[in-house]
Amino acid sequence: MLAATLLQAVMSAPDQQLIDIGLRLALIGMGTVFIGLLILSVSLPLVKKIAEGKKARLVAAGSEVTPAELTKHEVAAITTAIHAHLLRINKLEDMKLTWEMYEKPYSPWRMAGRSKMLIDRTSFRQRSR
Amino acid sequence: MLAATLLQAVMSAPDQQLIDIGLRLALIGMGTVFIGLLILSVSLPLVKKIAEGKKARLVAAGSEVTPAELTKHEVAAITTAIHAHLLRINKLEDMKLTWEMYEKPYSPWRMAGRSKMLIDRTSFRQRSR
Amino acid sequence: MLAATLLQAVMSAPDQQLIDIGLRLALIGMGTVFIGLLILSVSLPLVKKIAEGKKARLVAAGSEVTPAELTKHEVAAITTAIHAHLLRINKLEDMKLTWEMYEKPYSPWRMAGRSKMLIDRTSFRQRSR
Amino acid sequence: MILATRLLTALTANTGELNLSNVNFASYLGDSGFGQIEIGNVIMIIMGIVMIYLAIKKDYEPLLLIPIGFGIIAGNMPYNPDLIPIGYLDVLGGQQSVFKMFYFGVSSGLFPPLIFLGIGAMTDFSALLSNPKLLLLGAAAQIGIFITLLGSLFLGFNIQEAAAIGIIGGADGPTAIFVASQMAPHLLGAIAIAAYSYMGLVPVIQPPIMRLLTTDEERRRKMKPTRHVSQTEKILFPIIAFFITAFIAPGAITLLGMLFFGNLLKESGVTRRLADSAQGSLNNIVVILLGFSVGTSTQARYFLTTDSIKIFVLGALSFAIATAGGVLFAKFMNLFLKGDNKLNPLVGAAGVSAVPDSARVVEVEGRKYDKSNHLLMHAMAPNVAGVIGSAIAAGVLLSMVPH
Amino acid sequence: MILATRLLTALTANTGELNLSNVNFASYLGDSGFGQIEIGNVIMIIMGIVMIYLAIKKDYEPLLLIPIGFGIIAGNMPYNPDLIPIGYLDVLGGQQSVFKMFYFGVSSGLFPPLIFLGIGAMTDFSALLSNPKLLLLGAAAQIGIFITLLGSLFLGFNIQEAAAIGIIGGADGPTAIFVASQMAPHLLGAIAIAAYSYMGLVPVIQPPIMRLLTTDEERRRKMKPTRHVSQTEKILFPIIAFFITAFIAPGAITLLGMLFFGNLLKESGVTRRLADSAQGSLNNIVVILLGFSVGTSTQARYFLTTDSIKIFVLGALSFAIATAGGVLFAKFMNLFLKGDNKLNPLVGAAGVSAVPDSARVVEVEGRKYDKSNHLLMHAMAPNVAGVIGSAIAAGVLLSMVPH
Amino acid sequence: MILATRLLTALTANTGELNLSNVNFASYLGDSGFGQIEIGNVIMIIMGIVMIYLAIKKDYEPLLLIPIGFGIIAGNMPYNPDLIPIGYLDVLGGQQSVFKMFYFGVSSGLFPPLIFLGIGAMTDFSALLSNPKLLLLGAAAQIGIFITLLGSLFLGFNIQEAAAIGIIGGADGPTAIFVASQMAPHLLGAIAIAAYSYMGLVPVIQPPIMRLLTTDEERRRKMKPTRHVSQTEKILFPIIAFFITAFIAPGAITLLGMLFFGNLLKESGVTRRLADSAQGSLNNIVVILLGFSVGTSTQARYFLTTDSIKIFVLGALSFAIATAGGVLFAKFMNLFLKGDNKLNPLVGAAGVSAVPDSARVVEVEGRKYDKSNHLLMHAMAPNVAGVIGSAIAAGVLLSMVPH
Ligand code: NA
Ligand code: NA
Ligand code: NA
Repeated sequence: MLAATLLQAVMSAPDQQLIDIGLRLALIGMGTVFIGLLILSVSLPLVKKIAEGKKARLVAAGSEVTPAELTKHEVAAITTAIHAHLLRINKLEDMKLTWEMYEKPYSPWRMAGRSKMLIDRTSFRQRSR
Repeated sequence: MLAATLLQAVMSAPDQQLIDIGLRLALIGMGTVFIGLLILSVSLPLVKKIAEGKKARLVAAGSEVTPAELTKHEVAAITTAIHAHLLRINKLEDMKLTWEMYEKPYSPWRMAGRSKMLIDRTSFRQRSR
Repeated sequence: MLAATLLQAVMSAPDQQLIDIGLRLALIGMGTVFIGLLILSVSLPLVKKIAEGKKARLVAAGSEVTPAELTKHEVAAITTAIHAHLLRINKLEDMKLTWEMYEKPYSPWRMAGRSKMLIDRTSFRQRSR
Repeated sequence: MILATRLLTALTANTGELNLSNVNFASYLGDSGFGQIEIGNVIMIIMGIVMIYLAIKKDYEPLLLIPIGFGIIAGNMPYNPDLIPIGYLDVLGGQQSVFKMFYFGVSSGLFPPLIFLGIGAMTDFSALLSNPKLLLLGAAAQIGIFITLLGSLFLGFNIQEAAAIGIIGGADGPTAIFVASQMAPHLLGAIAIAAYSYMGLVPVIQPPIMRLLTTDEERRRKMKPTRHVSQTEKILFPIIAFFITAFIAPGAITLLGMLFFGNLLKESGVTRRLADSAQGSLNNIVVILLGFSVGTSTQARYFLTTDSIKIFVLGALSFAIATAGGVLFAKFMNLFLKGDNKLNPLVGAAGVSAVPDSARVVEVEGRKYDKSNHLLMHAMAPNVAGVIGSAIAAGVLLSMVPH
Repeated sequence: MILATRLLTALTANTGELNLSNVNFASYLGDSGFGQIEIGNVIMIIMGIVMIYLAIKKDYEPLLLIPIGFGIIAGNMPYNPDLIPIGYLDVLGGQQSVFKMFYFGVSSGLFPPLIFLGIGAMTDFSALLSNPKLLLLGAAAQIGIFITLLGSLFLGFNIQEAAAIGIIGGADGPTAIFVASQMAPHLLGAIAIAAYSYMGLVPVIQPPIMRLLTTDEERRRKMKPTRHVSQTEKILFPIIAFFITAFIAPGAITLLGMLFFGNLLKESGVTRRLADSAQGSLNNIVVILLGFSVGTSTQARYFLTTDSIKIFVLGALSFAIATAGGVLFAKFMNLFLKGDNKLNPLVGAAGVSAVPDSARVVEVEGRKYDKSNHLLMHAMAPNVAGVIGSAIAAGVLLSMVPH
Repeated sequence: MILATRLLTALTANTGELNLSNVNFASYLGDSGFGQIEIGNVIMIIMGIVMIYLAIKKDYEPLLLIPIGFGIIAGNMPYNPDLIPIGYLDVLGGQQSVFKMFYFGVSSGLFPPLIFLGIGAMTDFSALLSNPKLLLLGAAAQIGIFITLLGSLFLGFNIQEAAAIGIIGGADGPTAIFVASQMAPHLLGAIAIAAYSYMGLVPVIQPPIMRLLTTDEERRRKMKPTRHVSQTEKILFPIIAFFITAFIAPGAITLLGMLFFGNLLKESGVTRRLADSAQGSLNNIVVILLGFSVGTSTQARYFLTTDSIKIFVLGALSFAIATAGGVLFAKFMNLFLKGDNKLNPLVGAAGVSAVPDSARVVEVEGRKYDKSNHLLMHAMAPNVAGVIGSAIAAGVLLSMVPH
């Protein structure tokens, strides 16, 4: 039945002019898409140049240390150091955050979740994925 | 005065037909609520059966370890292990998160809060609740 | 040209009545702003009194320990203790949070970010600010 | 000459009725609060302050009472409505007031289903799945709705108004607002304030009724622990529950559709980010705007009427009846239940909904008589069933009463 | 006498056509699901359940299929539209249904640009910046749009309808909805459902076509690792890309403007909180409402038509053609590329967009033939280029076809 | 024959004026940017790029300048408005453009109060509570508003326009937009851009004026440390401050109501989740849409007028006068204050509002002369007082000037 419907639809094909319009639309449309993305793709290396031009001044003197040379442990060490440094700056703020995170353990809107926790207390959710 | 108002209102009682309509509405309404929730309550065991049918296949071979048997320390250990495992998967992403969390410590929109922190630097907020 | 435009505009000055209205608006407006903020500023000490009246009852007996006396280490210790205490209360809930945070590491909507991580794996973002 | 004409035109055309004689400080004061204040505004503002006080000090539904309370204050600050549109009904020179735009979410019925979406996304139906027969307690408590409907007819309200007032007894703010917005928009403010006020006052209203209708022995009764509910059950529940309830009460499709949709987002396990926003930021935004709007809709000139007083009296009545209905039906069910299957009738009081406050009241009351008796989990079942029940009741009324 | 008159007036004026004879249980049942259910509703509801099942079990685009699936269920629950406005087109007595208000975001074209804002704020264009020539694969895959357009004309649709149906081949839900809402609102439901369904089914549709058109050797080919992209490049990209694309296809300004605006918020480094909300809560809220609305717009009485069937057939066709277009164009490009610059043609399949599912399919297919071959990063480039490409195509059609 | 007729009908009825001769590449190019670009668009787009550059490089109000800057670009990309509705005023064949729908939040006055809600929820009024007399500095800086109003009258604007332009001197974007949307919608774009641009340029505009009007000794002066403010004070403040300000200036009820409502949500301690969303996701969403909309409303054809130039000149003037007003009034107050109660007059500059940028400028200037002198906390008091002050001024103008 589906096939019949489709067949019948194709049979009563629209006149040539409509198809011509469709073909032209397709040509212009496909052309514009290609031209647009082509111009974009040739302009992206320019973007890179502009960006590098700015960076060049910064790294002119010494050779930039490529991060690729860092070992996993060095990465961890640096991250921790930066973390600790910034932590000190933000200490008071963090304290407040920590503090307030536990501020209202029996809020009414958290009750539903809490009662579920009580039910599921000793069980873990099994996830199939 | 309130009493008088109410009394007067009750005195000018509506005609019998309106009350009849009200009574029928009440009956049909209450009936529908009861029937609806009754059907729901008898269908829930079916839901359980469907769900169990699916699960049965999974646990057919061995007996499921009931989480209730885990001690607090085991729970902690397992959670930590899973956490550590997933942490490794998400390490780079997490690093980024940590990194960016402290990215802009002097953002203009955080100034108000920051100035408050400076004021309250040495004091803790007393909460009555 | 800009100067000419402005000059011309000023030359064709509006009649006296419009200026009079403007002057009165300015006077009433500026007056209202001042009166409003003046009343507010004299009423704020009252707010303080009301608030202190309530607090007075609480601290009547002993002298309040000013938090300024706490050392950094004491603050850290107290915070940790409170944190630990509340953590116990919220343990199950927290566990759930930890658990679920890593629930779906390959969610489709996180793919874009993830593919970026793979690219930038060994590099750190240089920030100019 | 031309300049003079230009200016004359400018003055008359552009500045409207503004002329020098109007622009003076006395005239300004007359249009400020000093000239516009009325006793009704003062009464309403005090009511708003009391609500805020109760919310902060007593923790009565703060997420609702603070927005409503401040909204009452903002809606009742005196102003001259001929000069600038501020109030929730004001339109001046084609410009709607901002409060009217906020209120559109209430008057159009848009906010309540969004709230239900959020409630669905934060509700865990485990308790209900664990003990399905407790659903019936949520049905029984809806008796408050229909008795209040009859009472409203007696007090002279028409059938649409009576239906809207009755839903206060459902103890569900969004449901009450939804029905009122469709059936009796002119009573919406009073109905919403009554519903939310009594929801906030649940810890005051319910306990005496619960004690009156139960014996000491009943109150001490412990119930069987709830069973663990699997994830598959939780996923199937919102779909199946929606089929049954929407089939029986199509008028409830909008509200229950959003409720169970939210719940499916929560339980499916694959749409966490949607569930988080549904119950998080979206819900918060709607709660802020809904509460504040309802507050601003209590402008004294429209709100302080005998109808409002009647609605408050009927509302209190309906909460009391609903509570009694739940407790008594639990005792009735006990006639057919044996041994440790018997219910603690206190749990019936949670059938009024008012989630989760009435369940909390049950827990607190139960522990007054036995410190080790935790009824919270059991009370959650009738509690969420009460939400469904009053949505069904609303659906029936919306279908049957032309509006 | 006066009382009687008052009551008579009240009854006739206030209760509309309500009278005692209408208020009975049989009449109520007739207006409930029992009396209103039709076979079409049942078919659609089953379709909704299947979508939810696929989303949860197979993880096919759950963020879209679950809201749409539940929306289909909610939109097809039976009710009597003369009593209460529920459906997405219902207005009764001046009161719009809530679903109609939700649907406004779809029918007005408001939601798609907001989704694009979120997509921009979560998309990393590094892959594309790293290898710009892969952009052309995203262009090639848009052939699906225009061949489907021609096919639609053959099947008897008019030019506006054909344009809207063609955009399904763009494999971009929001773009398809945006174009349909402007060009052929009466087909919007079917087009949206087709677009999202096939986006969900990308892991089923694409692999056979990809295998058919590639040799074993091609599928095993590894590509050069992508280069590191600097932050400045990423900041410049959205601005420059917007200039070029909007200049060439002004009809795409709305969609691409929001896409690149979102991306600038992400990359600028100084608007983190805005980017977070654009891709977080705002995106989630819009996804919830858009998906659900699209679902409710499949009410059987309007949806189950031969037009819908044709649209589904054309949609499947367009996805297949788009995939083939991308793969074949990659092979064509290889004629001009040398050595390790040659492309793995599988990557071309990602040009259809359907971000990021089709890129994932490429990765999975590639690894079937060489475990160590990771194509994901390379596939992301045509993938996001496909989004831009179909927006340009949409812009051209919106400009050229009067509507 | 019948078929031919059907097709003819279809072609004429369905495809509108579409015919073969129109569908060619030359005609398409004519409707694209190539045929539609105008010099005005180029000027505006460059302006947008400069804004984005300043936001990213100099950190000038990035949360506002990036949305506005990109909005300017998007609003000025060339297109043919007869083919498709894109611009912020476009309606075509009953279909509103998306940008027009976004802009509704600006033109209706809906966004500014929502922004104020967020500002309230993120503002800490401790500094002000600690030293109430600094409130007067926030009053003094409003002189910029009224002198600009007079200046605008001299430049030929009518009284409504002059009032709207004057509010730029309040250095509060949302307040300026709110007043302009009610008083002079046709100038809204220019006023909004001027207000936000100068708010971004506060670090450039203020310092020279501050140095000109103060002595070295004054700039080095240290102020008494602020006292600790209790939580109860903070809870009472928004309520009491709203009473006083709304009573005196009812026209400010909408803006100040939302500001103090937001602050109560923050300080009450029981509505954290509402405060979080008010200052978080809701605020971000509104900031994104408001900034972008304001940007799109600068379409060259409407924006590049001598009126806009005048508004920019007046805006710069008003910021300068406001700064001078604050500094000079601080010096005036010092005539009555003794010893270490004397103010550092730099603090007066923060009275213009532009929260928190002008407070930051005060801190930076102060430390230029004494590294150990931290004026930030003291500057926050006039800073937030300036917000209240300009809202009061706006309220007075909205009440007195018919519109
Ligand atoms: Na209820
Ligand atoms: Na595409
Ligand atoms: Na100001």
